Amino acid sequence: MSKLTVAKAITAGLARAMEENPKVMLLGEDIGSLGGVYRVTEGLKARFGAHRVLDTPLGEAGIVGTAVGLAVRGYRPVCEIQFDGFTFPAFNQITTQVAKLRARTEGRLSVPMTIRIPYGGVIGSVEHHSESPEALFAHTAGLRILTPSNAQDAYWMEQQAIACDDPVIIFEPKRRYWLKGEVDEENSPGDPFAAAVIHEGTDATVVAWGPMVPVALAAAKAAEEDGRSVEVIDLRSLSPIDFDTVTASVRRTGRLVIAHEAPTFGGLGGEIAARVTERAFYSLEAPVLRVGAYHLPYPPAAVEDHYIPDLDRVLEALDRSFAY
Amino acid sequence: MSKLTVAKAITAGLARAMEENPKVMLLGEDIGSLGGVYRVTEGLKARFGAHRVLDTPLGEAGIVGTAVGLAVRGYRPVCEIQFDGFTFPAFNQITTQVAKLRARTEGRLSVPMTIRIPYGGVIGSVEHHSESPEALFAHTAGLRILTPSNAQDAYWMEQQAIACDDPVIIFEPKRRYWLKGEVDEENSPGDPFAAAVIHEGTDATVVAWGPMVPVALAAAKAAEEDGRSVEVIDLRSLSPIDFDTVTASVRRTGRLVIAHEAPTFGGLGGEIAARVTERAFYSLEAPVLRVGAYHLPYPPAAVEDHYIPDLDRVLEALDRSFAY
Amino acid sequence: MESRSHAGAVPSTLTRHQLLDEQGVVAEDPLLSPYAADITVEELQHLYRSMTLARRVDEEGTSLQRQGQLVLWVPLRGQEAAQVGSVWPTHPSDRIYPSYREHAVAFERGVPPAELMRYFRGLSAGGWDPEQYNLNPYTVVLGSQTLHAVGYAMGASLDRKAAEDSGSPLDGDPEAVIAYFGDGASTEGEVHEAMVFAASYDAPVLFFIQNNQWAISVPFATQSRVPLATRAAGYGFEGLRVDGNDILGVVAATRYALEKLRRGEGPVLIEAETYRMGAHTTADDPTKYREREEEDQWGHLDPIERLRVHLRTVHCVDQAFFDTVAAENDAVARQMRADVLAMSPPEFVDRFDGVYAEPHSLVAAERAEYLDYQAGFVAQDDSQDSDSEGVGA
Amino acid sequence: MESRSHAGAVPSTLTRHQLLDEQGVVAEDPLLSPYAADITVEELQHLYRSMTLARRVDEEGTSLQRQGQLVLWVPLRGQEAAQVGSVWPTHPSDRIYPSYREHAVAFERGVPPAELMRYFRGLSAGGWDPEQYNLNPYTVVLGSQTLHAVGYAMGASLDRKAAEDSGSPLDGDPEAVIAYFGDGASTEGEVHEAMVFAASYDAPVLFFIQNNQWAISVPFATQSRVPLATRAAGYGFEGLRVDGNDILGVVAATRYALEKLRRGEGPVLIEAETYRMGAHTTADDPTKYREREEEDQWGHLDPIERLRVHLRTVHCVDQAFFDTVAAENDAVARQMRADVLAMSPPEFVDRFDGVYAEPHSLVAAERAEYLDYQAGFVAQDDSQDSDSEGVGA
Ligand SMILES: Cc1ncc(C[n+]2csc(CCOP(=O)(O)OP(=O)(O)O)c2C)c(N)n1
Ligand SMILES: Cc1ncc(C[n+]2csc(CCOP(=O)(O)OP(=O)(O)O)c2C)c(N)n1
Ligand SMILES: [Mg+2]
Ligand SMILES: [Mg+2]
Repeated sequence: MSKLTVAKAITAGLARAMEENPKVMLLGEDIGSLGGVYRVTEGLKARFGAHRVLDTPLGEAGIVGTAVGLAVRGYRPVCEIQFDGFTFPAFNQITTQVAKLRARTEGRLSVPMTIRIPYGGVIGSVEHHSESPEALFAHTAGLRILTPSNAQDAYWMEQQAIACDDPVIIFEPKRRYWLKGEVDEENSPGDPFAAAVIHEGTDATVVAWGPMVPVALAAAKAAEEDGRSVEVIDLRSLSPIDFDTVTASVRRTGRLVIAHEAPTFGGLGGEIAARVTERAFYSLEAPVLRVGAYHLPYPPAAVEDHYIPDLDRVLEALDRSFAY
Repeated sequence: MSKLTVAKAITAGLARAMEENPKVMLLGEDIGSLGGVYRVTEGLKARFGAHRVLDTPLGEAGIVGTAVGLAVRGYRPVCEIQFDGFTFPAFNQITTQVAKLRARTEGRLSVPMTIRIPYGGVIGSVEHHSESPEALFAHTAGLRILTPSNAQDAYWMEQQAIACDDPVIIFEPKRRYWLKGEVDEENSPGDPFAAAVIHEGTDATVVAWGPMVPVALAAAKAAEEDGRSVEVIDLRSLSPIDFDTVTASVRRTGRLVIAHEAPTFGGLGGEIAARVTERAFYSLEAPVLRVGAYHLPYPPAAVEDHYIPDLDRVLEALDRSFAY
Repeated sequence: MESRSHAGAVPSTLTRHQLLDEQGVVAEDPLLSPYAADITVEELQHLYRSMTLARRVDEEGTSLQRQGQLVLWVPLRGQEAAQVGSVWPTHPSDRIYPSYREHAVAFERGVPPAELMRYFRGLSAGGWDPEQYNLNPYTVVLGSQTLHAVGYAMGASLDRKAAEDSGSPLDGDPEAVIAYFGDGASTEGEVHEAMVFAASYDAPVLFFIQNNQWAISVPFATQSRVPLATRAAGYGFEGLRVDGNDILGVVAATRYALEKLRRGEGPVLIEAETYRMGAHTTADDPTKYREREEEDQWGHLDPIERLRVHLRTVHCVDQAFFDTVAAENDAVARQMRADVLAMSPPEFVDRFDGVYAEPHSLVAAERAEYLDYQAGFVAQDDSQDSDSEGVGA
Repeated sequence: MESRSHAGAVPSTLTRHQLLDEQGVVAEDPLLSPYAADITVEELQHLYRSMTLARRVDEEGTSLQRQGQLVLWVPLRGQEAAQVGSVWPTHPSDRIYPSYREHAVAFERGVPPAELMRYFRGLSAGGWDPEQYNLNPYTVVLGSQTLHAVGYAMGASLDRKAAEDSGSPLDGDPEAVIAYFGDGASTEGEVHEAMVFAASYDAPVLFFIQNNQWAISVPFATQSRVPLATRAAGYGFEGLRVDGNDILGVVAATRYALEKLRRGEGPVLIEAETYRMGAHTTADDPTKYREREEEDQWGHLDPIERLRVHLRTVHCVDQAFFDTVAAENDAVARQMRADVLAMSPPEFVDRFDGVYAEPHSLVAAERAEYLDYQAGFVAQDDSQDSDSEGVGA
């Protein structure tokens, strides 16, 4: 057991995966000598060598596309996309190649690769550095998507993603990189594709993931002061989504609020709302409510707090839910 | 009034837009001498000249990216992406540039451009020629998305999209290109961003768009024979979505089935289900049900009919809805 | 905006290599001649056999498609020398990344013609076993496979280096990788990134461009002002321009490139200038965009005819050989046709197994739903004899 | 897998042009000298003023960021000659597409320093009015702006042609467009497509690469084996390699290129070899990836110092001039600082108006929701004096 920040837990997870399997290698812009713009890969090039930590030329399609070839060759490449907003030059490779190569070959070729994408906002940066594009990948079959919210998950999910024979995208909650937590290096938290009830409650359920999980927890605590018992689920996996856990909770509480940083319209909240409503229709006391960003491009830093849902917006949604 | 196929209605719509505004120009692969692989732009190069109908080099980012510059320069470029599955090399331009340039400049630069994407399946083709990626664009603010289901809309939407000062993606239902219908060249059908109730009913609502509209209509007719009165809404605009029309219908019918060709998971059906459930919660007799493709890459032609929802799957969903 | 004459163009200074000229006569080429010097007449006969077989199967493909037995066919006529000549010098251990028109490449790697047809009959998006033939499936998104080829080649280098470092160097020639693509695909952004990465990592990859002058209806002049081989220098590696209808020239250029790759000197680009003599696909109508004269002109440059004349006149191969080959090819084509017609459609339910390697809750749930739904139909059919049996079939 | 020495590399044969050498002495260059011959001492003084102003504001930017007054600052130190020298020869009617480090370009186009700072203070994603200065906003997604520049240039050609065809040709020089980008961005796929399209349509666009040797921590050697100007020939247009710390060389190369563009001869590429003397951004720490020696070495090649020596020794400009300029620059920087500190944050609600040009039902609904929600807080604050006032502020 050690206390690590989310960032350092990822570093440790990557290091362990590289230690245990010589085929694991990292590719990305500035991940080597610099250790990544967030220092998440710090020390790994020195430790594992330049042939396993590649400071690549600048080209996201190049990073992801060569990783496809490396994966087919027997490597376990881990790509870093420097920021969420720079994923799109690789979108074709991810959507038409990474996701589809296995199905194209009827299972004969696997693409065991990992794509790490630091995501989300409220970091006071400039355009393209604060986005939450997870819904744009979840819709595509062939991919898996994980997003840790704490150091323990961060440490293990990297390793689980790398060990997985399918391509996995890990959306890393960059504004939580400095959040500290206990990491148990002995016992893995189990199935990474299962959601976790991280706070039990009886009156309503809040589903969140990645950077929004601490906000959801804070909302549950604040609601408690008002005498409301709110259950919080950390979704952890965005593709597939563990609908069983969410549905079971909502069957008990009768109310669901989903909070994410991505714009509400077309976001994953819609998928969750639709499926849970279908599966728990007779248990719902109120419609599933979603709290997300507005249908606007991510705004300049000075006003980003108005854009990304905060504690108050989650509480307000809970109030609306209770009002039904 | 003339009777035209959807494809020829698009040709006529483009021709009229080009006639009325010398700044309208077309860019795409094979759209000139060949007239496009579906002959949708047939004759336009001969009629308007090679400087207004550009047979471009092969590069979707190039087509869309140069169109951004042309649009800022005062042109009204209309880009053709040859098939749905080849949109992704342009994804970065569409998502980070086309959609955001106006917001980036606080409204100082507009990007009045149109992107035509023939989409959808059941055409017996090979990989990447049959996809329905509309949800991947709807989530991004700054874009508008239209999809005609008939010749009349096809004729007018092209012109309305071109006239619009915002970037508009038109998803053209390629398997309906040969569907004939009346086109009224005098009277525009009005707001392209409004949904249309195309078949009235009282017991349930079916929402569909593009190529699925005829399927939804057939379902309504089949249901009628079973004594069920089903209202059919052609959504027409996928961004924004006309939730008022859908909600009003569902408030009357109490039941909603959404049918689309795209995979259900992460598709636009989720957004519609979530929002309509929120707005018509007390009117719903059953959960909103979605009928879409499976969470699989588009399969080979021999089995595509199992993948894309057909009449029977819509009817089965209606049955399930009525069973609540 | 036509794009033909460019006042400011900087012309390319690249040599166009050729060994077997239009009359079937061997010419001298300082760079390439040594690489074709040892080709035996038996080998030439093999190359002839491969080229004609590909053409014969190609014809059968078009015919099958016309008869509604294929969803699409992509003719390769005219490109037999470029394809056979570039793949023949490879080792089985070399990995090949085709685009979608490289049927002759696939056959030369051992893929049975009928197996390839699974793709064009709409039964499979892959077709053959990539590991068995060391041949990636066709990639339709233009240029995307070039990056995979570079990554695979990087992996091959890494493997070799790891083996050396561990004191047990690998036996045999270092592996090479070929990435095939067309003149049209060459302008896609991903191809650029492939070249950048390959140059940066000295990846043993041969970028083999079949410049068949057309990208559907887009003429080469729209794509580039200069031969595509010129581009290689911009990345700091070698580019060769070769007559792609000259089987000897293509073999020699490929051998030259493969040697270089195997020496660890990084990527090479070959542009084989050839011509797509047929339609882009069976859905295409080339009369819409190109002149008969052009087709005729290239018709005189037919790669097979050239080799035939060479075999006859220089090596005195007699008619019996050509007749035998034609008969053999006919037999292969007939067998292929029979095999294709006998193919049974795949089961849709199997699609649920191909997409993920590991268990997946959503796919499992949808699979169960699908089976339930199908079972519902069977039940209904049984009881009501309804006409919905054909659903999705 | 380091990527430095390449056995198979084909070296570039491009000349590196230089007019003003490291000692401030003017050398002869057959191609470029004529393009700098008529530059007056007053013009040189103007260039000096622009370069030093940019550097002074740059320093103020770093200082403001350190004090928490900017969310980020992107230093340009070292690149003043490349930037000023390339933009100074443009006409106001030429459209400029910068990347994100071209502050000197922006100032030279007339953008007041404080207006540029709106971007770095996190108040705006654009900053200035693109139409007023004929200067596109900064583009952060590497290379994306190159395509916009090409499209804009195509539009300029089309306009000119349309005017000619209609019998009323446009007055004045044909417009030119400059697309700025870096050595790092050059490897992105979109830049390739930009070059392909530009070559195909003879777009009057100058691809101006500031090769400052680094892309954050990625050294140029990882990006390319050869100078980037070498690439142009692969597209059939001209590429010039110029000492980017030599203001005369940059001016001359740019003039040469602009003339060519205006003659309708299509794109030109200039690679200006320079050095990012500071950090990539204020969030960066270059000591992690580069040696002090390298920085010192380039320190001796400082573009401003070189021009200063030239002005002093060749043109006998006296110290008073330099002192005056320094004082003026200080005043501008002070004013800029004051203006920045006085800026009020934007209203979030205005964001709802910027995204679409025409009415949009969802944005209208969300705008109303947002206002309602805010109103709810105000009401709550009034009645309960709660501490949630700061929400989202
Ligand atoms: C990214 C992408 N865009 C468009 C297409 C549609 N398309 C298929 S083949 C083709 C022409 C390709 O030409 P070329 O690369 O020269 O190869 P050839 O067909 O001549 O062998 C086009 C445009 C595609 N497959 N992928
Ligand atoms: C598509 C994309 N990928 C990654 C980044 C992150 N990034 C910002 S600047 C930079 C380095 C760019 O180097 P270069 O083009 O040489 O310009 P310079 O910063 O040296 O001026 C990187 C990788 C980005 N902005 N866009
Ligand atoms: Mg071609
Ligand atoms: Mg740089």
